[in-house]
Amino acid sequence: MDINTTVDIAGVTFKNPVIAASGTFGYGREHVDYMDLNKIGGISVSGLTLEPRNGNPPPRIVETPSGIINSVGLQNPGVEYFINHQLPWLKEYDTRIIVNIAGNTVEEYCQIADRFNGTDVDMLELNISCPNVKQGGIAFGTQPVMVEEITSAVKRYTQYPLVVKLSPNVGDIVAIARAAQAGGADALSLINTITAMAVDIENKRPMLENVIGGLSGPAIKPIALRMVWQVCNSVDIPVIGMGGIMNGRDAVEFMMVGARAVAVGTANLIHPDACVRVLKGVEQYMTTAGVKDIRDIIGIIKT
Amino acid sequence: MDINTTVDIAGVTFKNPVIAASGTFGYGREHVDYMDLNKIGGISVSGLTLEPRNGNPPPRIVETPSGIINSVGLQNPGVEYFINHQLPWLKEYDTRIIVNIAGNTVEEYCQIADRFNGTDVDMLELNISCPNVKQGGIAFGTQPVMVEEITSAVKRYTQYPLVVKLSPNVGDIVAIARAAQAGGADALSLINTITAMAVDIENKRPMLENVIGGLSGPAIKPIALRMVWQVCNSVDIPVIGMGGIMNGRDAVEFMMVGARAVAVGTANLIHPDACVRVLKGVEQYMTTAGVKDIRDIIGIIKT
Amino acid sequence: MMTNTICRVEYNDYINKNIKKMGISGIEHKREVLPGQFLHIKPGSDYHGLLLRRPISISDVLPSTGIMEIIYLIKGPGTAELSRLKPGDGVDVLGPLGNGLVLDDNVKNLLLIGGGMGVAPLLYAARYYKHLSLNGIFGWRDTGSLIPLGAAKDFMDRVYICTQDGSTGHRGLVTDIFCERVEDIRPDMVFACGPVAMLKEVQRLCTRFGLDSRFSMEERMGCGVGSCMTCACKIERDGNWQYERVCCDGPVFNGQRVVFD
Amino acid sequence: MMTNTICRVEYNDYINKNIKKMGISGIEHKREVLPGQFLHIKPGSDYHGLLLRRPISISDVLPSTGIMEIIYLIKGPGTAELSRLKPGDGVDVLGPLGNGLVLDDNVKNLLLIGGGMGVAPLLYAARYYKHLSLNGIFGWRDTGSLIPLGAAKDFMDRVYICTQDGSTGHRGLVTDIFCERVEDIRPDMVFACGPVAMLKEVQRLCTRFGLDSRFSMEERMGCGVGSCMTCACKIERDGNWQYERVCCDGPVFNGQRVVFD
Ligand SMILES: Cc1cc2nc3c(=O)[nH]c(=O)nc-3n(C[C@H](O)[C@H](O)[C@H](O)COP(=O)(O)OP(=O)(O)OC[C@H]3O[C@@H](n4cnc5c(N)ncnc54)[C@H](O)[C@@H]3O)c2cc1C
Ligand SMILES: Cc1cc2nc3c(=O)[nH]c(=O)nc-3n(C[C@H](O)[C@H](O)[C@H](O)COP(=O)(O)OP(=O)(O)OC[C@H]3O[C@@H](n4cnc5c(N)ncnc54)[C@H](O)[C@@H]3O)c2cc1C
Ligand SMILES: Cc1cc2nc3c(=O)[nH]c(=O)nc-3n(C[C@H](O)[C@H](O)[C@H](O)COP(=O)(O)O)c2cc1C
Ligand SMILES: Cc1cc2nc3c(=O)[nH]c(=O)nc-3n(C[C@H](O)[C@H](O)[C@H](O)COP(=O)(O)O)c2cc1C
Ligand code: FES
Ligand code: FES
Repeated sequence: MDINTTVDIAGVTFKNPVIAASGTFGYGREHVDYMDLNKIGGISVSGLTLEPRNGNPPPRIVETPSGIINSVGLQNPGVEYFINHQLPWLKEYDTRIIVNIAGNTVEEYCQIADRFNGTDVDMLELNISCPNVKQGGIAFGTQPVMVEEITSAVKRYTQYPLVVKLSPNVGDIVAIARAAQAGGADALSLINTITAMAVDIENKRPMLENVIGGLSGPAIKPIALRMVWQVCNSVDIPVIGMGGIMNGRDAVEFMMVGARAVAVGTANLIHPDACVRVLKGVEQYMTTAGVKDIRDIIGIIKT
Repeated sequence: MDINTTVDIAGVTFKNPVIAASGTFGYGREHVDYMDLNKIGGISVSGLTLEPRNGNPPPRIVETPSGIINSVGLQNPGVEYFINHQLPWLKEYDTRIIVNIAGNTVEEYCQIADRFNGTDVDMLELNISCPNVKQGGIAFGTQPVMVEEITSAVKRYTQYPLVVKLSPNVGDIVAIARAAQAGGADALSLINTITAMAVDIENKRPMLENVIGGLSGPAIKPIALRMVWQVCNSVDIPVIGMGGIMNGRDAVEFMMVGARAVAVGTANLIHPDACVRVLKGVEQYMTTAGVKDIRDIIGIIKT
Repeated sequence: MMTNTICRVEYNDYINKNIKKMGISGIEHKREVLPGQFLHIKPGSDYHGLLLRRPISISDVLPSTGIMEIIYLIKGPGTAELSRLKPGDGVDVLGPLGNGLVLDDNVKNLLLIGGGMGVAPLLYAARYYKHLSLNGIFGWRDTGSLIPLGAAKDFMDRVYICTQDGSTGHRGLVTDIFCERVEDIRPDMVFACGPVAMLKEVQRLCTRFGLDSRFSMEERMGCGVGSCMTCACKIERDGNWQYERVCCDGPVFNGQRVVFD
Repeated sequence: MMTNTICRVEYNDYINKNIKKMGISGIEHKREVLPGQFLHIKPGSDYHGLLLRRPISISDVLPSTGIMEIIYLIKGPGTAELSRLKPGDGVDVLGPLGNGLVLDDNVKNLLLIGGGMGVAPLLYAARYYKHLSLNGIFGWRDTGSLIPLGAAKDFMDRVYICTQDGSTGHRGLVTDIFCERVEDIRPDMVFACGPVAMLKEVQRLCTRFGLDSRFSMEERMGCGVGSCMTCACKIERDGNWQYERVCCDGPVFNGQRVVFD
């Protein structure tokens, strides 16, 4: 059977809906020994900040039932280094490049966005789960007004379609999604990790040196599916769904509740070729279920 | 080694800190073939409403990685039936009885609270995760103002110490906890289930007839631990911690981050004697680690 | 105090493509095991991602050894885990659970109607009620999903077999045979288990023929002992309906009282 | 393209109370395996609650068969799962991963210092660098946590063994022996692996004795291939420190550059 897996997000065509999630795929290079980067729809690169960042002290990762908590703290070489040393290499591949950016202030986000103009990437993804230094450390992503403000500010500075990545650590994800849409977001991606903690009872200490971190993996999939479903039912812009996707079936679940594409995160830490495995699973599902066009299953769940 | 496991919560002494969580232990009766109810610290009975409730259509439960989602929807025989037919039986046992109540309006909560005066239970637990009919279905537990209002209203109507059970479906659990304390709560319990969804890709339907339900079990433990830790560091009233406790080690984790007692929920669905298993695990930990008094480990984690 | 024993797998063999029969020994039970009762079996250890027990009907209790048999379809991860167990392995079993089939003394002629995996509990019903006039109508989608009747066959006077594709027995549905044979068999009680569509039709036919019936129902379960309220089944009481618990109010309900939406 | 092969367990036997040695065949590798490299092994299947792979050092590569050996402590659920594997079972292995120990030609005299499970990778270092003047100082808490040296013993000129309780070999720490013997041995390179407290002291002593060193570091890991940034280790560069990745920048680092807080 001939199947079509292309999807369009804010005018950008993805050859298939499988994207590597930010922070779990580095800048692509580490995975080339294990898979062909040309095969997947896109890569959301590891979160970038204006200046290089050291990140948090180790241990930075701990396993929990069907999940992991990480507290990397955005260790990255900074935008400038990325553009000069990593982007040229990545651009050799035929896959969409989404740059995931984070800042401490609205101005920083705008500066980073501006720096990417003319660099020939495909999309900009705003990671708004970071604490806002000016607002006393409240994450940008938890207040609708701040979400709208930062979205519209960055939108003015970028030539690329803007994806806003939503934090799940909120009471009303729909309000946040609507705020991003009102601010001019071209697409949304969700969910980022859920704030969590693990305890080492032998040493009477937190497992992570940073005390808290972000939970990801299959454990959070049911929460992610619920949020993606709620958001898809409330906004008109396309949604990239993620949270615990380990195989093709999981990806299909997200698309059935309305996601136009999916991102694979934690799975990359287990199988460096996880994105390709997920893609194969999706294609296999399509063949078995007789789905000719992937777009036919997007939001097919009626409730 | 002689060990002391008694803890005091708002003037009520529990012989040990292990409590059966509401909704997972019925009204106790179903578990007597498997364990001795006298052994555990307390029982929080299945959520009660003013009138009998049929609950949601089945399927009402689905398994997810290291978790379950339920959408029972508070099926219960109503307060009157409970007081006349179930409470007398339960009172024969030497364990603390916590009545878990839910209403559609503040008045309903107060009415139920009032009805329990003179019935000789030990504590009242307010389940504020229910949608508030008057406020257009927003759960009481998600807005600090509503939490304070309902707490202080019910507090005026009850003769018993009042435990407010917090919903985790909020952006800032500390704000909610403080609101409950401000409203006069004598103790807090958390977390209730996290709103979630599962999808049946074969039938292109949600797995649960009610579409969404509440996630519980080990999957949510890291989120629960984080919230309990945050709340314990922000209020002066005792906290009953829960979320994914399957064994003694899990219980110890919650106490180390500051919980004065713990509740065992989903585990009861797997082992009808789970509460006793958890208790034995806690005692075993104490003996091995040389902890003579359980109170010595409460909040011992310094960060 | 009932303890939730670790029992022993005696055998665990394929009896069809994706269907296995497992014999389990060491299951303690105070009361006699009734047809329709089930075992609530934990796949894997507590460390694993699979949490819930799986309810599987008792399909036989061997008179000499007391070994309990289950017949199960390998459907998802839970039953796949069960299928990996080997003789001698331990298995965490809760049960027998549930309200089984209890018949009044005036029931003399029992008709068993089973569809798909619903045939499994009927095999034990055949042994348990072998002293009655006993007939069976069993159907499956095709030969690949069929459950061999084994010893149960000998306990029944007549057995009618059908498959939807006609690959074994009659071509058609159990309810077709029920209609055709009800006059010959003249049962005074029908005990049925199978897919909802089948039970709905059996219910309609029982009403038409004026027959009393008991259905063994399925629903997704949590605890299996009655406390979590997840296994709801709509049952008619006094002209109204209410949700009852399949795990302990059932799984065997008065067939005429089950409300199918 | 490297594929992430399902390899085969050849043996998996206890070599001490809670310590097992596993031989694995079928691991593809293009480059020669270096001491300090590790295998990233997945316990259980994806359906289970355990997600992450477990990094375990290669403790030997058998010359005739190419079987890779690991020696592991049964510590938590992951290694407990590994300990259940039987000969013939499949196991999902990623690797060999990491930057191993590469020595300049001018290194003629190598001293291996290992503590606890840190001795494991040194056994393969002994085989790999057997053509050098090779000495070893190995220590454990007690006899119950000791790793038998096996073939590695034959590759070394002198081996000093100690335990903290004196139950086997000298009583004391490896660093005590290091101090006592450094004058006799006169190594021009130290390769050390073990607990942080030990490495910190080895580092101090190497500085004092003016010795060059390489340490094989441990840190909690995710991917093992360099993309998740979870395995951070503080390394000094140009008078400053930065976090480098144990999985691919290490696990073998210049010992004098590792920053211990
Ligand atoms: C009272 C009763 C008796 C049963 N007797 C038998 C029997 O004799 N033989 C047999 O093969 N099957 C029987 N079933 C169905 C059996 O329980 C399911 O097929 C099995 O639980 C599927 O588990 P799984 O992990 O392999 O599949 P999955 O579909 O992945 O299961 C996921 C979850 O759904 C639940 N579930 C899935 N299907 C059913 C179902 N039909 N009924 C209840 N829960 C379900 C599982 O318990 C599990 O929690 C019975 C069910 C009930 C309620
Ligand atoms: C490069 C490297 C080489 C290693 N070589 C060996 C070896 O040869 N023999 C051996 O016995 N052990 C070795 N370890 C340690 C080994 O990885 C852990 O003991 C093991 O992962 C514990 O898993 P668990 O599930 O049994 O225990 P748990 O403590 O329950 O593990 C929980 C989590 O913590 C991680 N973890 C726990 N301890 C460590 C640790 N010390 N280092 C890294 N991650 C850890 C696990 O990978 C897992 O993600 C090595 C570690 C590293 C980083
Ligand atoms: C180690 C790690 C690092 C991450 N770093 C980032 C990041 O830099 N920027 C970002 O937007 N999300 C980051 N995330 C979140 C993921 O992109 C993803 O949203 C989340 O993990 C949920 O998906 P999953 O369950 O498939 O992992 C990170 C996640 C992990 C596990
Ligand atoms: C089947 C089920 C029913 C529940 N019913 C109630 C309820 O009636 N009232 C309430 O406050 N919490 C209810 N809960 C929530 C639990 O009491 C507990 O807060 C939650 O499940 C988290 O703990 P756990 O992970 O140990 O299950 C229910 C949970 C489950 C699984
Ligand atoms: S399964 Fe819990 S009440 Fe029936
Ligand atoms: S473990 Fe992922 S970068 Fe090292």
